[in-house]
Amino acid sequence: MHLALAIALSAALFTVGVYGVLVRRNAILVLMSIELMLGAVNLNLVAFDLLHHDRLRSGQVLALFVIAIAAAELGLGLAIVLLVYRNHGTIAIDAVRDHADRDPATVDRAS
Amino acid sequence: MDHYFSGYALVGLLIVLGIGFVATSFGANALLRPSRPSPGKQSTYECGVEPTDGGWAQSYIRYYVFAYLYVVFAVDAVFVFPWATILATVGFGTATLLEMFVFLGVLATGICYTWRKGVLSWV
Amino acid sequence: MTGLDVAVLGFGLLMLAAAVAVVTTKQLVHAALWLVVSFAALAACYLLLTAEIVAWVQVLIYVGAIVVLLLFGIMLTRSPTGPSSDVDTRNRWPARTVALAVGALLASTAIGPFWSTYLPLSASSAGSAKVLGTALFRFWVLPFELLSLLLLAALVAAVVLTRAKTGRSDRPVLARSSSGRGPAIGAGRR
Amino acid sequence: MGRLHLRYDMMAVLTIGIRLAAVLTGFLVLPLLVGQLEHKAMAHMQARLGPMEAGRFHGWAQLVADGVKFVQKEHVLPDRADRAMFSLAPALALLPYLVILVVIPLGPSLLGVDLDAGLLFVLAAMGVSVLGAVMAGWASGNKYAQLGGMRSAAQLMAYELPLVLVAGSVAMAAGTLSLPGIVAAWSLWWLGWQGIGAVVFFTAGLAELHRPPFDMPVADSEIIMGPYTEYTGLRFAFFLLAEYAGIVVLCALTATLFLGGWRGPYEQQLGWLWMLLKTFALSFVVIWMRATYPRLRADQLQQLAWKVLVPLALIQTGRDRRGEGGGVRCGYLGPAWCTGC
Repeated sequence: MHLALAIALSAALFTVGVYGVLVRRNAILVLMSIELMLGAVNLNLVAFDLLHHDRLRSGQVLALFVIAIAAAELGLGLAIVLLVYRNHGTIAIDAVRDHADRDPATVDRAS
Repeated sequence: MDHYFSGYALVGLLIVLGIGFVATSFGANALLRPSRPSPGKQSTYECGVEPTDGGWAQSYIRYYVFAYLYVVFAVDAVFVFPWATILATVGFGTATLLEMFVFLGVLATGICYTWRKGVLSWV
Repeated sequence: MTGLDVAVLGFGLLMLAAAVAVVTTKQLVHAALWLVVSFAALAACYLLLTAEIVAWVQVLIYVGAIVVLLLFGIMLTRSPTGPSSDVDTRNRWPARTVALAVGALLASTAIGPFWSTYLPLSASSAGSAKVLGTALFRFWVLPFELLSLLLLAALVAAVVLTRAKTGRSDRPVLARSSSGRGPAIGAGRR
Repeated sequence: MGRLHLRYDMMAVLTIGIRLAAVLTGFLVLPLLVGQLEHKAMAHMQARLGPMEAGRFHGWAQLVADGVKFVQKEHVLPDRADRAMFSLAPALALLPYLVILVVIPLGPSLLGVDLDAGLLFVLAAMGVSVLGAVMAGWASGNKYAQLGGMRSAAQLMAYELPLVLVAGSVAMAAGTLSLPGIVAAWSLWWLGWQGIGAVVFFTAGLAELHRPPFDMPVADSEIIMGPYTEYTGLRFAFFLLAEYAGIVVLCALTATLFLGGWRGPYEQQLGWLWMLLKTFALSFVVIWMRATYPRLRADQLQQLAWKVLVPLALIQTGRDRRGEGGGVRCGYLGPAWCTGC
């Protein structure tokens, strides 16, 4: 099959993921969009692995590692999101501004 | 090449067939069944009592901890499979075995940690 | 275009459509389920690319574990059953512009050099368990062991994070839950 | 030449058709047999007769009659339900089991398809089916259903791990992930060697199917059938069918992985019979468990999984240091320490 097809699909999926990360307010939806981006990366890795056929099978092995690390990352991210929800009552990422760089005198909109 | 693709083509066909089966039976169901909706029938079932505040129930975070435990371990468990298929081949022996044991040992440490922390005993 | 191209294109378009649904739907749970569809289609693409093990690991980890984790997260943060209006920020157009720019950049840099490259998918065992196992345990042993340490660290972190709230209930953190609905997490004793 | 090709293609299409038809038939018939066995065996264990009327002879047609009844029942869609998800969840719960059946071998060549990654495929598909219960629970818009959905998800996550680990242990013993390959590599002493694994696999599988004593997610006396509370008619029947298809799949898998599948006396001719006998014997154990043990509590469920089954599975995987077949079979710290480097 044509390699360009896989690359194009991967680029498109990455684009969708970037859009999701930028536009979503809910932290869980942002995490999902990040997963989409990682999926796009994996597709590229696998496609190029089949192109190069090196002894290390780098592409596919890296794809496995990415899946594993993404799982750990997402779980931890969600744990943090749950803590944020407990402390702030919301997981809208633009409402949680505790660490924002601004004048401490302004109104605390975090909670 | 042939075997690989024809095998998965068969699986794909079976999935299509299964979807067809489900669609047919839902279709037959739609033709054969009566349809007499009424507000009482369509309200949420709560053992005959009037349903109260929404269809939402609070859940324990504990579920999340267990779920995450699973995710972490499932991620390693998948590495057992490639390992399993090559252990008997020439060139992989004790060293590969020990590598896996180190890997599993680190994870066993993880489960011991959660055990000690009392996470594994519910509430 | 061969049959394989058509199949990859078909599953790829399904994957993209589902991904678009993930980032546009107003209902959180629907987003999680569209994510399932998207990743299932992605796994089908891997299968067609003969990366068998990666495909099934993807299904096992993402569909079986990660999506359930996401659903737990959604349910624990008290998401409404129906559509909610505040899932998106207002900067939809800037986001679209940036995303399209990123996509255009990726496409122009990555597709160009490989425009006419043809993937030889002749070796059906290119992604079998034996091949991957051989590579993993011959060349990737150290990353593999480091992965176990990373997972251990992640596990400890998650335990610490989630146990923080099951401790004393007079902690200031808990008192700040101001929405009048009480602490939602670990709130079995409400 | 061209005609020869055509005939070859015809043969291929015919073979594929026969295989698909056989898998679908097995999928529709075997769960009914298990269901009928459950009706009758449990009735006799409880000093009852069970169904006696339908089909005249000992009520053999009871489940057919049930099916006919279910098809004619109204599909009640609760107001609060999420329509599309509510309607599709039963299909998602059912279809994975159909798909799994295609890789389970009745004999050396008597199977749908021999996938190189068969075992991993089976485990992945089993994980998908639980999503059906979670979806059903959430889409019903009912507190009990949602609780049940959460419980089934938590239960899946607790029990999938031991399942995956001991499956890995078998794969290691056989040196392959293909199910016919595993049966071919099987020999009698695996019964002792992989014995712990067999028990862990079977128990964890029961928990994944929500069979008693692991039926807390669907406890009818507690949360009124859990995720299936709001379901009626055919869609409810689909969940039931999924449960029994799940029993068939679990028992067939246990037989394949741990009990040697088609292996037995006269395996050339009677292999399929041994496989079916083993599957039904295990199904009987599943039914027996239902009639014997009381339901486990949530904490007992999780503790059994994490404090008993997971360590046992780890031990089983650890015990596997001596495999069969060629290659380097040195002991753990033996003198051949260098061979692998």
